[in-house]
Amino acid sequence: MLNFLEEWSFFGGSILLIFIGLYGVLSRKNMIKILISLGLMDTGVNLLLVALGYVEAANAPIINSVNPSNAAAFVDPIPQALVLTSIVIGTAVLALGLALVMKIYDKYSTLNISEIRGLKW
Amino acid sequence: MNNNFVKGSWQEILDWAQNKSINMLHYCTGCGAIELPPTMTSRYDMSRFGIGPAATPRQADLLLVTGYLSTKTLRRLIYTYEQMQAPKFVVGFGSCTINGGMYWDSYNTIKQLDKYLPVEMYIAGCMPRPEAILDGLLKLKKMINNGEADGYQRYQDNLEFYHQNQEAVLGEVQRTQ
Amino acid sequence: MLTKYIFVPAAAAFAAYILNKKNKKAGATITALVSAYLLLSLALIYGSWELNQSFNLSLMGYQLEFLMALTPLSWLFAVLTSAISLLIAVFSIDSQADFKFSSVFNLNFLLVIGSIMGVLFARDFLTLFIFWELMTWTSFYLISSGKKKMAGRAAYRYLILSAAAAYSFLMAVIFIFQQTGSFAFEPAAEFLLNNSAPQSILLLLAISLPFWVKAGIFPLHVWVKDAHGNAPKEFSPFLSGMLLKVGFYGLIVVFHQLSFFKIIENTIAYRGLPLLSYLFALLGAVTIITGTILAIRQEDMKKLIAYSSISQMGYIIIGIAIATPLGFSGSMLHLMNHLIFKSTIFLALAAVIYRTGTTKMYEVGGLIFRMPLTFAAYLTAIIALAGIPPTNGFISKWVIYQALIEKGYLFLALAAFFGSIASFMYVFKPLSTVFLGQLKPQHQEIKEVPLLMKIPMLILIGVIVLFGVFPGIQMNIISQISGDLGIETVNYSLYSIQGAFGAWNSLYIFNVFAAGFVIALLVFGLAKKSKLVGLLDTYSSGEYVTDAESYHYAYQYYRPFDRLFDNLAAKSLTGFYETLTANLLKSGESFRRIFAAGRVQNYALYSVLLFVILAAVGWII
Amino acid sequence: MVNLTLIIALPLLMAFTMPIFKMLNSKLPKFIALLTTAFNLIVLSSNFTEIMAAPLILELGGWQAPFAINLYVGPLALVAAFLINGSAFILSIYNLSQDYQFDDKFYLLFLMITAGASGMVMTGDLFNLFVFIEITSIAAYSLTTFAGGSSYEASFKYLIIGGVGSVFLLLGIGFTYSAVGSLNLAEIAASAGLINPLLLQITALLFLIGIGIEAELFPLNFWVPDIYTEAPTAVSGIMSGAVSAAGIYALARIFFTLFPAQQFFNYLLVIGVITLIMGELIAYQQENIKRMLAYSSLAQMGLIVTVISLGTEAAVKAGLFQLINHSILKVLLFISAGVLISAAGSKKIKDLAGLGTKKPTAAFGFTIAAMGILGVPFLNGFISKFMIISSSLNADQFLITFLILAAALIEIAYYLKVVQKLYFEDLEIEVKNTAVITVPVILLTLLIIGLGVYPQLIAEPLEKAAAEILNNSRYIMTVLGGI
Amino acid sequence: MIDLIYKIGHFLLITVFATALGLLFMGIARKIIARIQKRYGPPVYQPYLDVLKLFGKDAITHGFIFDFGAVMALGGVIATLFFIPLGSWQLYSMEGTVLLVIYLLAVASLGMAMGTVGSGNPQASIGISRALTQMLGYELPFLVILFSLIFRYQTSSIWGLMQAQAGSFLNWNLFAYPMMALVAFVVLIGMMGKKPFDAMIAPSEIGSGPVVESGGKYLGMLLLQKSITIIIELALYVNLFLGGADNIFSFSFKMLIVWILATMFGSLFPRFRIEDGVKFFWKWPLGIAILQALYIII
Repeated sequence: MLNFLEEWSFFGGSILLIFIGLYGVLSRKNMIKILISLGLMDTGVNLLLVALGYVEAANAPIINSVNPSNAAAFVDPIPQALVLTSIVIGTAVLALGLALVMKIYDKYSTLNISEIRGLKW
Repeated sequence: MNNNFVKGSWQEILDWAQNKSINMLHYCTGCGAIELPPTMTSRYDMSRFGIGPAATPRQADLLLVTGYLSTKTLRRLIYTYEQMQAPKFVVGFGSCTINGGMYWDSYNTIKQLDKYLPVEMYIAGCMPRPEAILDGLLKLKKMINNGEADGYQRYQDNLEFYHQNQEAVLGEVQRTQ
Repeated sequence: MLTKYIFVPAAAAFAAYILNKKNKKAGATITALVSAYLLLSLALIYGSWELNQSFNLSLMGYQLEFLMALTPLSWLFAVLTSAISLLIAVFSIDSQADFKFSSVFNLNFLLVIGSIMGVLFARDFLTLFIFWELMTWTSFYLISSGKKKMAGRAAYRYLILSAAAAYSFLMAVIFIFQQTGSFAFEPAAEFLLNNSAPQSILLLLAISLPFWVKAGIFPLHVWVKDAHGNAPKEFSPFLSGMLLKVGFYGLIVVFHQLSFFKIIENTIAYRGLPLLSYLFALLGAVTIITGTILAIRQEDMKKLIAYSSISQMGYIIIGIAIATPLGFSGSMLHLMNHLIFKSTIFLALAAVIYRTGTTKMYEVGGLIFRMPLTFAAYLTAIIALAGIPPTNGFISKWVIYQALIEKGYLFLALAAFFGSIASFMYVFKPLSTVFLGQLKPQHQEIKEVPLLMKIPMLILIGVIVLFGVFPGIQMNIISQISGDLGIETVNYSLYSIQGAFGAWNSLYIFNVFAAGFVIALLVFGLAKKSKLVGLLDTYSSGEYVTDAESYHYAYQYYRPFDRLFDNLAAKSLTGFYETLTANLLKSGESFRRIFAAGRVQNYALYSVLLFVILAAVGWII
Repeated sequence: MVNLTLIIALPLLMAFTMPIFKMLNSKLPKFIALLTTAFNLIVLSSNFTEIMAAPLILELGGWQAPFAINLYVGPLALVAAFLINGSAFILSIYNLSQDYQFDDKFYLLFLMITAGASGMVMTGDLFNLFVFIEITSIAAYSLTTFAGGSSYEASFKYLIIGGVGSVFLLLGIGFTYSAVGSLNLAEIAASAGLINPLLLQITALLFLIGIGIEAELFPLNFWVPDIYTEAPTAVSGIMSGAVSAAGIYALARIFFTLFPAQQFFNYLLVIGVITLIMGELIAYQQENIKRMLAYSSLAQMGLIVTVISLGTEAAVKAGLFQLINHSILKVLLFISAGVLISAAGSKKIKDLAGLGTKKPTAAFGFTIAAMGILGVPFLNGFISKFMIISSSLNADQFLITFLILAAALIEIAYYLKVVQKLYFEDLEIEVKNTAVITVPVILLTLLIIGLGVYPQLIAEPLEKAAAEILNNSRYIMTVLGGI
Repeated sequence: MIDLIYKIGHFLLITVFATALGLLFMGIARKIIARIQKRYGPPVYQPYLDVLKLFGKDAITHGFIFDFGAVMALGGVIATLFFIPLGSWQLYSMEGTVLLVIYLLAVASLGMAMGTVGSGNPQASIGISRALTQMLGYELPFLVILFSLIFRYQTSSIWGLMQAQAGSFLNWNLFAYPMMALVAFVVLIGMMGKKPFDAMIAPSEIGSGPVVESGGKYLGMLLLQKSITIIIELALYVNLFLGGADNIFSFSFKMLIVWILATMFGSLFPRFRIEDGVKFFWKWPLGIAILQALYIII
């Protein structure tokens, strides 16, 4: 029973996080809030990826003195490698987004996205 | 001008034809014009003598001046007369064309038509009745037949005289080129 | 070596473009030389009908072969094209002095000639399609180099219409290609013959659509008026003379070589003629009527002549559609005669436009005194157009009448009679407004057109009278064509044609006409010599006429007659096409407003929605 | 036979050392960009014959196939890479003569975007594909902002949509990884049967949306008009020429190898047709010439997706040929439009009236490209249109053919409006002087006419590419080497 | 060669005869109209006198086209005369003469039109535009009648059509197809420009229409042309509907009857407006002619 809860808490949690982020992006008017919810979605996905690689009662895939390379129980290292790169990408995108928001703010002097309608066509 | 070089006999035939068929341009200047419809219609029937109305001066032989002439109308009359072709005759109705009639002292009427256009014949009457018109026209036909009606000839011969009189009254008159 | 007829003009086109940059007259002279060369070499290869040429190419996995061959029909059309382009080129050497786009004009003109040769000699659909597209494109550029804004719109409408038709042609042709494996005419003909009737009729109709558009028959004639009216004055004669005829070349190919008539033989017939071809003839009749009524209303001379071309095309389609030997030779005769006298009219009007600079009829008048030769050319041409005996126009109309009366088609005959009688009206209108009537003061010192523009007009007058008296010359090439297409020929001699109810001896009539004329001249000479009087000295009920402008009756010449057709002309067909495209594109506009409204959150929402919808669809199936 | 990875590695290296070159001499970055793209082209052509024979597999990091990230360079990938680097090369020539002063950062991003696009095309690994997509989009976000004005707004919108898309993509990759346990495309394709159908369905849709944004499909492509209009000409050129081609390649690679079920191809067909019709209809309405070109390239992408999703080999070949033509024509259109806009000083079509005489090369370039797209004989558009119609006809999709032809008709309508304005209307505005673009125009015109008159040039690589993309079993065999 | 001279002599004889007869008919017409209006009217030979007078008068011209128009009008009409069988005199038996005659009449009217419009007078142009509109009106029913006749008798030569009505007077077309004869009669009035359809030479409105500028010998020639046209149209009607005649006297007698009827019919009605004239022609005569044609075809 426990491990079921354990098992699903990871997946459910991360998917829930993704939906919250998605809702944030779709509904918030303030641009910075949109960016924050975008970051939220990113972390949600990353969590999901890590959760996929979970192996029962295994320890972190780092080879050091405590657990030498021949130890059996390692958590699957590949998703974690993926998550690393995706975190990097997520932050890069957010940084760029914030810079853009600053520029837009200079032009429209508002953060409300529905007022930025320069490109109607 | 083309009268003399044609042999006498051919001219007689033409005069005979001319008197037999006269196209009349009734220039309704004055009050006489109203007399013409009765002469043309069934009661007096002018057409039995070969005289009929013509629509334009090009087709007309006879110019009827039916009444008083204001100076403005004279200018148009002269222009129409010059548009008519050679064997052409002018007949004046009533006393207004002879000596101004009842408008004898008015400032803007023409007193004596003869000074401006060569008139063949006058028909008396302060607007002659159809019988008088018919009688006058029959006399005109006789004149044409024996060649006496040479008004257009007189106009050509002393053109200068007529032009001076016209310019005296009208000032500058536009001649057809 | 048929490809030389395509590549010589194409090469010369680029040479003309470059040379014309330096000296305005170079382009037109090159066009003249090239068309003279084409005419000469065509004349030499007359009769060698087995001359053909093919080269194949494996393209992206498709085995394609391009066939070219010379048939009497294509020979005739090629000779006509090169003759008319020679005359126009000689005419346009001087008349292009003030023309801004003259180098582009010559470039495209030669390309059009080359592509028409390509179309004529093509024996398979792909070559036909390629050269047809090229012809459409180059004539598009030619038309849009005409009068400022209107020419652009006219060319634009012309191209959209012919592009739509060309695409239907392409679709049908590729469908046949998949069934028969090759593009040539012969296998396609067999396939269509033994294919199910409705499907092959549909296919042939789709193939003939571009030809209907180019020939300007009733429902698709909307582009003709604007294109001719606004094209540059040198190109209008070619446009209405030759480009309309290429449409007919296609139709004849579809009707006879692709055995369209054999296919519809067994369909329900109306008075001995398959219903479908009677329908085409009816379309032709409607074209005559609409063309004539709208021609009478026009104030712009070139538009008037354009509408008259539309109505004359109606005659040709009637002749072809009733498919009797008389009908076919009548329509071919009319096709040739129409080319001759229509280009004379357009050249004469081009000369008038060259000198006066305006195409509106009420702005000119009395030009006979300043441009007598142009008047003479125009007079002979309109006598031919109206179909008055001593000229060639009458013969072709007479043959078509014989054909119609022989089969007793009343309504077609009615339309044909209406067309020819009403042609007196719209033909006389330019004569009286442009050439007769009062001469405007500003046109007092207009000189006659330079020599190089006079020569084509003189040649054309000669040809009109020549074919008027000796139709036999035209008939022997027509009999060759009908022999080649499997229609029995009409017997004829040098100066007479045997109609259904009687022969027509044009030499005899010419002599009688001359005799009558001499008698009248005698009567005129006997009488007294008349005195010359100026134009302004006319009967105006005594009033002095000073300015010629107000004394020239030209505007709305047939106002009473037009009043009868005011409502018909109002709802013209172009309006229908305009609204059709307008609300089609308005839907695009509303489409954009719903979706691309600029709010980024909607865009994100759409991507999520797409996911949900597709998931639902996947789940249901 | 130079190692192909250089095509990705070298541009990245050069990109990041760009500031150093700038310090040496301000003009240097332009030439460096030109040199690197030229070098890429040389490398590609040197491997040309060898790859035509058999696809090349390159392991990065020395490990054996299923574990290491490997690059799979088949004929299709080669053609796409050629396209990307070719348009990059032409655009960098265009940048040489560009008047607005781009500093080294522009060229840094320019090289990054080329590297990203070539990477997308050559990767054989799913996550690697995701990384390259992200590199390209980030480069695209920042490149558009160089034009100032409302380009920030456009790139912000693109960023948001891109972000959402990448989340979907990452989710898709996650699910496939959890199902198959490997990221190598061949491995996933080989064990496609194992995934339960529901999960397969979901992941396919996730991929569809994730890559659909890159491939400009209907509901996902609303960023395209804003980006192409606001971005500087070179950027919109590279985006429409190279990046969208890479997007289509990725879409095709994913759907032909991973999810070959007919059901997804029907989705793609429907979406493609909607994109085509919607793009053409809206393009007709536009006054702004760049926006018109944006919608037109969006519609062309829809056309290519529709044709490819027909599934027959002839259709795929036609789609690819159209892709190549479209890239060449669009690059030329954007270059000439850019010059015309800078000459007229405004993006409105009605202000471009009469520029034909003043800017002959640009106007001529625009006209030739417009006629190319419209399918005038003896130009490359005609051959691809002919192949599209014949392939869709013998897949007996009559309705689709009719819609394609109708869309082509609308396309003729709005391109003609511009061409007529250029040549046959008189000039109102005074003309500013602009960059000389004779070299790129001549190069592209030669390419257009060359392909039009003698298409055999690329017939053989196209055939191989179409064959290779279609049967994924051969793909698996070559990559896994029969393990 | 002799045959040629014979033919020319015959041709001149016919021209003179037709002119004389035409002018006589015009005189008779004026007499009849006068009698209807209860007045004596000019003598019957009045038209001869008018012609003689006109050729005696001077005349003005507006240039070459003015003269050329008058000559072409008279020449065209004389040429048309050549193809009409007047009673026994048949100069030209070749086929296809009916359509030819219609178009040759057009030559004459075009010549006259060109000459008069050449005079530069707007009234002449208005007259001609009315004449051409009206020609479109009456020509259509007439051609439909010709269509049905040619189709019925399978020959398009007047001589052939005449032969087809030989035998007793019962099989004249007048009795074979009475409705068609009636329509042809109405068209005849329109063709000759008699009273109800003379809007083109309305003296009050446009100063006698086209002939406004022609005086003297030009008016004379137009008068001659008018007389020959009357003869031609009457001859056409008689040939087509009254079975022609074997000798010239009975032929001219038949023509006289038709002429008198036409004049009487004409003098009763006021003048049609131009478009009403065309509308009239296209409503009743054309309707009946089409019904007749359908009757014949089916």
